[in-house]
Amino acid sequence: MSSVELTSLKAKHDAEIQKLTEQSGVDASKCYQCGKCSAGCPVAFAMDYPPRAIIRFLQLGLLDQALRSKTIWLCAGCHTCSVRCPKEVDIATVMETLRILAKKKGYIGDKNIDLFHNAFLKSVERNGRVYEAGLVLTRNLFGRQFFRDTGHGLPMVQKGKISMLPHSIKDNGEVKKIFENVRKRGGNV
Amino acid sequence: MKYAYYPGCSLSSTGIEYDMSTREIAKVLGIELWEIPEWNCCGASSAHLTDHLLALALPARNLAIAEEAGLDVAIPCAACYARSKATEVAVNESEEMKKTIQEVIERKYEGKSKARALLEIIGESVQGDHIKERIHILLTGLKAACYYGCLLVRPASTAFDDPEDPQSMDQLLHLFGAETVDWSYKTECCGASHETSAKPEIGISILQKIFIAAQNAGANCLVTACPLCMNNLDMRQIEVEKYFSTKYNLPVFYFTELVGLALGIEPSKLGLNKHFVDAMPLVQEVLNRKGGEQA
Amino acid sequence: MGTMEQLTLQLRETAREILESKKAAAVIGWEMGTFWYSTAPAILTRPEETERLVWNEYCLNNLAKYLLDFQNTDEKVAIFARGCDYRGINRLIQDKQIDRDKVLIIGLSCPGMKDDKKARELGQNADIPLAKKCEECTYPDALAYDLWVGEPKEAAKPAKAEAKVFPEVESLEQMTADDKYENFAANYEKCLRCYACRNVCPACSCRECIFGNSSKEWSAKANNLSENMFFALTRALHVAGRCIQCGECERICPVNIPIMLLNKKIIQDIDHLFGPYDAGLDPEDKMPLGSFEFTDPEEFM
Amino acid sequence: MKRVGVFVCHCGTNISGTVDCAQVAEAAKDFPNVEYSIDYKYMCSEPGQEMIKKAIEEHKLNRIVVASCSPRMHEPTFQNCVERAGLNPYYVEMANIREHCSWVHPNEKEGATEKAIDLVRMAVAKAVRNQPLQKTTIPVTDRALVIGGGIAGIQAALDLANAGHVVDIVEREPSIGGKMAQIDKTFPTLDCSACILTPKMVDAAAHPNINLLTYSEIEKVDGFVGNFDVTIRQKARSIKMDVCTGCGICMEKCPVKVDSEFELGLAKRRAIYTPFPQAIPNKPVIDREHCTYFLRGKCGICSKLCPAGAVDYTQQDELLTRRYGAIIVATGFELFDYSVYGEYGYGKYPDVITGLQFERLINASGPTMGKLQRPSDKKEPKNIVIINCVGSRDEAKGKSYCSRTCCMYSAKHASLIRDKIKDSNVYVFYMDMRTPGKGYEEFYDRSREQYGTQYIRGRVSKIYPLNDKLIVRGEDTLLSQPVEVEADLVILATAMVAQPDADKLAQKIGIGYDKDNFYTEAHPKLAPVETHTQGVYLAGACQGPKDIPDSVAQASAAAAKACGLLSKPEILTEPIVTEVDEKTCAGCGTCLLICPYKAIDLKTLTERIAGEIVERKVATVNEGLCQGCGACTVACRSGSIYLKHYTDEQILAEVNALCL
Amino acid sequence: MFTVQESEIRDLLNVLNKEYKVFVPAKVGDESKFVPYEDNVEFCWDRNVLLSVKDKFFPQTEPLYKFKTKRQNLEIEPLAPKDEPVLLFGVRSCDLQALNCLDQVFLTKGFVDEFYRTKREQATIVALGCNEAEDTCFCTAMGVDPQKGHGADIQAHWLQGKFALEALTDKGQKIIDTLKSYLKEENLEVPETKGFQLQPDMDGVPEKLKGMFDSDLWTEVARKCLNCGACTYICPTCHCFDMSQDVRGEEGFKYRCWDSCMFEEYTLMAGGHNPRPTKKERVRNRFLHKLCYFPERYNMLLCTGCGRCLSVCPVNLHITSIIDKVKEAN
Amino acid sequence: MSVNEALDQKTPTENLENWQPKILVFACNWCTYAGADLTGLSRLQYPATVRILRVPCSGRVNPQFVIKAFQKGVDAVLVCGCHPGDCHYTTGNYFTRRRFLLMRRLMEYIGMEPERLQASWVSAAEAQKFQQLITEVTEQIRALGPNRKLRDVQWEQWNN
Repeated sequence: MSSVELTSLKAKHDAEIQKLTEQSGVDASKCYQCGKCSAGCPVAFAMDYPPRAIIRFLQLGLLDQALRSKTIWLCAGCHTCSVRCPKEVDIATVMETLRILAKKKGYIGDKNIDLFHNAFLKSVERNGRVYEAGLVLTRNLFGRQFFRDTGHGLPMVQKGKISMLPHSIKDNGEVKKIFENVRKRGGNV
Repeated sequence: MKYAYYPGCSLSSTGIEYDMSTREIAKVLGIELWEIPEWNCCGASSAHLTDHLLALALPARNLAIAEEAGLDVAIPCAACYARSKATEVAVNESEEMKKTIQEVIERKYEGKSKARALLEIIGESVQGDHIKERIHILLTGLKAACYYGCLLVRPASTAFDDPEDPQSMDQLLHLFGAETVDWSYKTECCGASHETSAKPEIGISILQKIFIAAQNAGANCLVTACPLCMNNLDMRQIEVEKYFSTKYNLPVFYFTELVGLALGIEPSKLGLNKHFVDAMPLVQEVLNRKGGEQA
Repeated sequence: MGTMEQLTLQLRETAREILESKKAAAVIGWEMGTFWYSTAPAILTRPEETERLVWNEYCLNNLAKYLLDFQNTDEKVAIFARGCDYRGINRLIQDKQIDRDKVLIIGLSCPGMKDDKKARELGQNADIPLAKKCEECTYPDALAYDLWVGEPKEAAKPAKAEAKVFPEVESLEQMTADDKYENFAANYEKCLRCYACRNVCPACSCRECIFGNSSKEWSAKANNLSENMFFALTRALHVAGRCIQCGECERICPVNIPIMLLNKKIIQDIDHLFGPYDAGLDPEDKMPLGSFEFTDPEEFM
Repeated sequence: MKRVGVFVCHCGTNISGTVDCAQVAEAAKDFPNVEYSIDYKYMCSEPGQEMIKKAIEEHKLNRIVVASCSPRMHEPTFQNCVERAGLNPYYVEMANIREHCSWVHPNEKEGATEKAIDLVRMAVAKAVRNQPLQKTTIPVTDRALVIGGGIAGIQAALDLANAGHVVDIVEREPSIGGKMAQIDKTFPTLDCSACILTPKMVDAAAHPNINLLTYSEIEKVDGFVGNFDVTIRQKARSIKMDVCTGCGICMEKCPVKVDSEFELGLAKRRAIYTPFPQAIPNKPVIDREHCTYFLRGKCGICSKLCPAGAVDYTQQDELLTRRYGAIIVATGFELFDYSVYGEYGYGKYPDVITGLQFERLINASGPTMGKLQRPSDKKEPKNIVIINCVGSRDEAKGKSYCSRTCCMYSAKHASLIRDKIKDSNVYVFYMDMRTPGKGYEEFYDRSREQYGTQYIRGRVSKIYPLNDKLIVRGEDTLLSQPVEVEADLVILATAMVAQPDADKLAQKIGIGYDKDNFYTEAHPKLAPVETHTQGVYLAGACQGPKDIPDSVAQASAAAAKACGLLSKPEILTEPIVTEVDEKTCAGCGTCLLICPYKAIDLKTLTERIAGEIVERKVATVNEGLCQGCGACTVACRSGSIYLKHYTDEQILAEVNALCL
Repeated sequence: MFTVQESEIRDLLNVLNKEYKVFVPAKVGDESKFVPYEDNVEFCWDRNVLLSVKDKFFPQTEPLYKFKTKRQNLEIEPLAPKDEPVLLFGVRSCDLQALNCLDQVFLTKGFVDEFYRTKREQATIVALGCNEAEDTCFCTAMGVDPQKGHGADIQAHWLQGKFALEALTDKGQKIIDTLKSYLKEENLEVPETKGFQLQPDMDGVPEKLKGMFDSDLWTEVARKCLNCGACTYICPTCHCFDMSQDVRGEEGFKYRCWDSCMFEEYTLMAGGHNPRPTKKERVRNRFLHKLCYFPERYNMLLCTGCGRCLSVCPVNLHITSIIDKVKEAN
Repeated sequence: MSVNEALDQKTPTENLENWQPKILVFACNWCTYAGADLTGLSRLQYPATVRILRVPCSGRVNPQFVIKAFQKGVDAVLVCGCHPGDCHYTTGNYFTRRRFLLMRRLMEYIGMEPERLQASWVSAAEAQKFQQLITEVTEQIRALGPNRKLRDVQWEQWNN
C-alpha cells in the first residue's frame, strides 16, 4: 500500500476544497468521522468508499480521490445521512456538489448514470417536460442495454401509463431561456 | 381552498393513477386545484446533480406562475416537492439568490408562493367533524405499511413531518378506518434513482429489505405518496420476487387512491386497475365488507 | 380628496375619540407649520384641538422623543407612529425611559415624506423629491400598535434584520486617510454645537448629556474643530447600536452636516462584525454593545 | 487645598543607574499642587518610609506620589506608610519608574529620565484627584447552605460541618443520595456504590452541625456574600416527621401503584413511599398527584393503618427564611432524554434502555434483584450492544460537549454483563475512548482483554426491531464497512445534561450558566469552584459533566472555600467599587447588561421637581457584589456611574498630564 | 450713486483688500457665510447668508486672558484683539440692525466690552439692499428698511447686473473716493423689496407681553420645542455667553463662548437649583427677552426679522406665530 | 483656519529631527500591566516612547479616552488587556473587543491612520510580546510622524 503524501496534497487542493465548501455551504472539517452517515446509507453496500470516507478525503485534501470515486455517482440523494449527522454536515449536498464538479472535470464515474441525466435534461430543455418513453429508449440505446425495462414497456403502454408521443409545453421558449441563462452564468448544463 | 396544482411529469405518465385519484378526491373534499398553465419539469432528479442554479431555476418558473395567481402550490410527487421546496427556501434565505433566480427565469418570484406536499394538504383538509359524513366505506381490514420515502420529509429543517418516524399518512388512513403498521422503513430510500437509471442490482436489494420489513410488520399492502416510489415498489416487485425466488404479493397504493375509495369513488376512476401488483382483490375485499361497517 | 387627506380625517377622528374617551391624556401627531411645506409636531390634550392634526407629505418630524415629556404623568399618551416613530418609541422603551403600557401607539403606514428644503427651493408646483432620510427607509410602517389608521393591516412581525451596506459610506472608505480627515473636518468645522441633532434623536435619552455637564470633565464648551469632532465622534459612539436610522439629526442640522455618515458607518460595522441588527425593532433584542459573543471577530494583535 | 509630596526612589542603582532621579525630583517641584519633592536611595526602606511620614507632617502633605517600582510590588507598603502618618491610604499614587522605565530603557538615559518625569506628572495629576476611600466590613453569618443532597452536596456539607460550621442541606427529593444512590457499582474499582454512599448519608443525617431539609426547594435568594437571605420552600410531606417511626406499614397497604422514579420506570412504587429502602430520612412522603385521598377525597388507608398517627393530609407547604454566609450549589445533573432520536426508535423499543436503567437492572436491590433480564420478555440477553455518545457530542441534538463519564461507565457495564452472563457478547459502539483518570485506561484495557468486550469505532445510525431482536446498524469506521449486530438488549450511554430548571435556580441565586445550562465558574483555571457571585461556590455535575471522584474533590474544594469565608466574623470589602450619580442617572439599565456580577440594580427614587413628587428609576450598586472592573462606566453615556479611584476625571487628568 | 459692473466687482474688492481684511458673503458648500475675500470665492448676492456677521464682532469662542501658576505665584497676561482694519461688504439691513442691538449690549449703559469695541471700531461696513424677500423674511414688520442699512458706512444695491454704491458716512465717502477710477456715476432707481409673505403685527405686542408672564400660552407653545440652540446660535442678535477656561498643567486661557438660553444647563446653578426648570420657562424667556425685556431696556426690539430662526427651527416654533398668538390672546 | 492649515501646522516646539512619538498605553492591571512589569524584570528593552496608564480592566477603557488623548497631543493609543477568556473579571475584555472593533473602524473612517489606535491582548507572561509590540508600534508611528488629526490646536492659535 503506498503512502499518501499529505503536505503537498493539502497545498494543491486547498483552494479548490475551499471553493467546494463555499458552493455546497458545507464545511467538511466539522466532521469527526463517526460513520453514522455510512451506516445509515441505503446504497453504502454498493459504494467503493463509504460517504464518511469521501468527507475524510476532503478533510485531508485528497480531492481527486473523492471526485473519481463511484460513491458520488451512487448516492441516491435520500438525505438520510444529512438528517442523522450529529455535526449537521449536509453530506448529501456535498455529494451533489462533488458530482457537479466531477462532471466539469470530465470524471464520469458512471457513464450510464451520466447519460441518463444528460438525456433527461435534454428532454426537459427541448420539451419543457420529460418524455418518459423516449427517455427509456435513449438511455437503453446509449447504455447498450437494449432489452432492459422492455419487459415493462408493453404493459405500461397498455395501462395508459406511457404516451408514445412526446408532450411539450407552449411556453414560448421560457424553459430554453432558463437553460441558456444558466449557461451564461457558467452553468455546466 | 384553492391551490395551484403541479402534477409533474410522472403524473401524466407512469403515475397517472396518482393524478386521477388526486383530482377525484380533491373534488369531493372541496379543494380547488388550478393546474399551473404550461408548467415545466422541475428537473428532479437530474438537474441538482448537474447544476445547482438550474436545479433551483426550473421549479422557480412554476412557483412564479403560481405566485402571480396568488396561490400556494400543491405537489403530489415527493421528488418534485423536494426540489420546489428547495427553491422556495433558497429564495427566501438569500436576497442575492432571489435576484439571480429572477434573472435566470426572467420572471418575478419573491418566494411568497409556497411549495406544499399534497399529503400535508389532504391531511389538513380532513380535519374536523364534517369529514365523517363524507366517508362511504371504512377501510377496515387494510393493514397498511405507510411508506413515505426519503424526499417527502427531508431535509429536517423544512419538513412538515418527522424525518425518522412521520405520522401524517398513518393518521390520515386511521381516519378512514385502515390500520397501519409500526415499521421502521417509513423513510428508507427505495433506490428509485437507481431504478430509473442503470443499476438494477442495487435497487433490487434495497427493495427486498422494504418488502421483508413490511411483511414482518404484518402489513398487507404498502401505501405511498410518490410516483417514483410507486413505480419501484409496484412495477419492480415481481422482478424482486423473481430474483429472490419468493412471493410478497403486497399491493401498493397511493394514499389518494385509498382516500378516494373511502370517499366512495369508483375504483376505476381512481386508477386502481392500473397497478402491476394486482390491487383489485384487496380492494374488492374492502368493498365487500360494507354492511354494518359502512360509515 | 387624496388618500392622505382622507387619512387626516381619520387621524383627527381617532385622536378625538381617544381624548374624549380619556383613553389617553394627550395625543402626539403633526399640525401645519408656517409654510406650505412645513408641519410641526403637535401635542394635543383637548378634543377640539384635534382639528389641527394633519397627515401630509411633509410630516417629517419623528415624534418619539416627545414621549419623554410624559415621563412623570400617570396617564397614557397616544402617539401616531410610522416605522421610524415606532422604532424610536421602542428605543425609548428599551432604554427604560417610558413604559410600553403608558403608550398608545396608533400605527400608520408611511408613503415616504418629501424634502422640505427642496420644496422651499423649488416651489409649490414643482415635482418635489423624497426626503433623503425616507429614500432608504426599510420599515415604513409601525410593526406593532394598539390602533391602526388607514388600510387595515396585519400586525407584521419584526422583520429579520439584514446586513446593510451604504454606498456613501463605502465610497468614503475608499478615500485616502488624509482625504477622509479633510472631509470629516470640513463637515464638523461648521458645527454650531446647537445640539439640535442630539435633542431630536430618539436614541439620545440621557437625563443630562455629558455635553451639557461641564462637571463631568469630558467636554469643553469652546467651539473649535477639535471639540466639535469630539462631540461628533462621541455622539456617534453613544448612539452606536441605538440609532434607528430615522435621519432626523441630519435633516434638521441647521448647517447641513451629513451626520448620518457616521451613524451609518457604525450601523454597517455592527451588522458585519456582530451580525445584522436593526435598533428599535424589538425592545427585547440584545443591544450590540450591551452584549458580546465569545465568537466575535478577533482582529487584535 | 491639595498639597502633594513627590518621593523619587533610586532603588539602589536599579532606577538611578538609568534615570536621573534628582532631575525628576526637581522637575516635580514645578507641577501644580506639588509642595515637596525629594529623591532617596531606598524609599521602601524603614528610613525611606520615615522620610515620607516626616514630610507629611512638616509640609502638611495630603497627597503622596511615590516614583519607584511597580505598584503591584509596593503599593500596599506605601499605603500602610501614609496610613500610619494619618492619611487615607488611597491618597497614594505610584509612578512605576523601574519596571516600566529604568529596566526597559537602560541605553536611553535621557529618554528614560524624560519618561520618568512624565510618569510622575501623570501620577501627580491623578493623586490630586484621589478621594479618600474607606474599606468597609461586612459581617459574615456562620452558616452555610448546600443546595442538593447528592454525593457532592453531602461531601461538602460533611467537610463544612467537621470544620465546625452549621450547614443546611436542601434536597428537593424526599431523600438525600442523588444519582449515586441509583448506581450499582463504581469505576474503576467496581466497588458497590451503596456501600460507600450510604454511610456518608447516615453521617450527614447524624451530624450535629448538619440540618437536612429534604423535599424542599429554593424559593428566593437575597443579599450578598456573608449575608444571603434564602427562602426555602418545604413541600408538604403529609407526614409528621417527628411522629413517624419509618415502620413502612403505610407503604405496604397503599392501593395506588405508579412508576417508580428511582427505578426509572422499571418498577412500581406506592402513592405513599420512600424512594428507596435506604432513604434518608427513611420516612415516607405522600405523592399528592397520585394519592386517591387527594384525588377523590376517599381512601385514607395509610392514615388508618399508621400506628403512630403520623399521616397528616392537611399539611401545607412551609416557607422558611434563613441567613447564610455562604452557599454551595451542588444540584447535579439529569440524563439526556434520548427519545429525540427517531433512528433509535424514539424510546419506543422496550429493550433499548439507558445506562442508568441498566444500573437498576443489575443492582441487587433493583427491580430484578440483580438478575439481568431484558424488560420486554424477561429473557436473559445474550447479545448486548452499548452505544456511547447518545446525546453527547451531537450538535444536531443540541449538545456539543463530551459527557466525560460514559466511556468509563460503558466499560463498567460491559464488564458487569460479562460477569453476570458468561456466554454473552457485548459490543460497544464508541467514537473515541476517553479514559484520562487514575486507573481508567487500565480499567478499559481489562474490559477488552479480560472481559472480551468488542469495541467498534462508529456511531450507530439506526436501531430497528426484527422479530424479537433489535438490529443495530453502524459503520465500523476502522474497517470502512457498515456492520450490523442482532442484539437482545441495547444500552444507551446517554449524555449528562444540566437539571431542567438549572437556569431558573441560577437566576434566583444570581450566578451564571453556559449555553447548556451548566453553571459557570468564576475562572476556568484559577477559580474553578467559585462563581461570579462572591460567597457562592459550585460542587459536582451542576458545573459540568463529572464522575464521582471529581465531584467529591470539587465538593471538598468548595467546602474549603466556604470555610475560609465562614471562619471570619467579618470580611473587608475593597472600596474601589462603582457608584452612581443619581442626579444624572437616567435609569436606562445599560450598565446592568454589562456587569458580570449582577451588582447593579435599578431602584426607584422619589424626588420633588417643581413642587411635584415624582418617581424615577436609577441604577444602584451593591458594594458587596461589585468587584471594581469598571466595564459598566464605559457603557454609561452620561457618565453617571463611575468607578472610584479610576474616575473619568482621574484618567483624563493623567492623559492630559502626559501631553504637557 | 456710483456704479460698477458686477463683472468688475472683484477688481474693486482687490483694491480694498490691500487696506482692509475684506469679508464678503459667499456660498461654502450648502451653507453661506461671510468669508475673507479671495479670488475664488463664490459670492452669495441673491439672498442673505445663513450665518450672520455677528461672529466677526462677537466670536463663538474668544480668549480673554492667559494665566500661569508657578509654585505659589499666579501671573495673568491680558490678551487684546488683533489690530486690523476689517471691511464687511454686503451686510443686509436686518443684520446691521442686529449689530445696533449688540452695540447697545456691549457698549452702552456703562458697560464697554473692549473686545467688542475694538473690533467694532476697526470695521467698515458696506450694506447691501434687498431686492427680494425670502419667504421667511419679515424685517419690515420689525421696523427695518431692507434697502437702507442703518449704521453702515456705504449703502450698496445690486441692480441690473451692477453694484450701486452710496456713501452714508465720511468713512464711506473716503472709500468711494479711493475707488473712483473703477466707478461710474449714474442714477439708478432703488426698487421696493418684493415678496414679503409674513407680516406679523408688532403693534402693542411688547406692552401686552408685560402682562403675559403667567399666560397659559407658554405651556402651549413650548410643548413642541426640542430645547436645542439652533435658533439662538443662528440669531444675529442673541448674545449670551459663558466663561470657561482651558488649563494645561500650570498654564491656561480664560475664554468666553456663546451660550444658549434654550439649554437646560444655562440657568443651572451650582447648588443644583434651576430657576427655569422646564422648556416652558426657557421658551418664554427667549421670546420675552426678544420682544419685551430688551425693548424695555434699550427701546428696540431684539428681533430684526431676518427669518433665520424660521428656517432652522426643526419644529416650526416660529417667532412670527408667537407674535400672532400673543396678538390673539385675551 | 482652514482644515488643511490645521493639518499642516506644527507646534514651534516640534523639532522633527529629534522627534519621538508619544504613545499612550492603557493596560489592565491583571494581565498587561503585569506583563509590562515582567518585561522590566526580564530586562527586555523597548523604546522610551510609551507611557503606561493603569486601569483595572481593559473594559474600563472608554473609547472617548482615545479621542481625548489625540486631542491633547498623543501620537498613538494602544489598548491592552487579558486575552479573551482570561479576563480577571471574566467578561470585561469581550466588551473591550466589541467597543474597539467599532472604534478602530470609526477612527480609520474619519481619516486616522489605523496604526495610531491599536489594541492587543498581552498576558502577564508575555513579556516578549509586550516588548515586540511596543517596538513595532513605535516604528510604525515614527514612520507616520507626529499626529495632527483631532488635535486641539486652539491653544497653539491663541498662543500666537
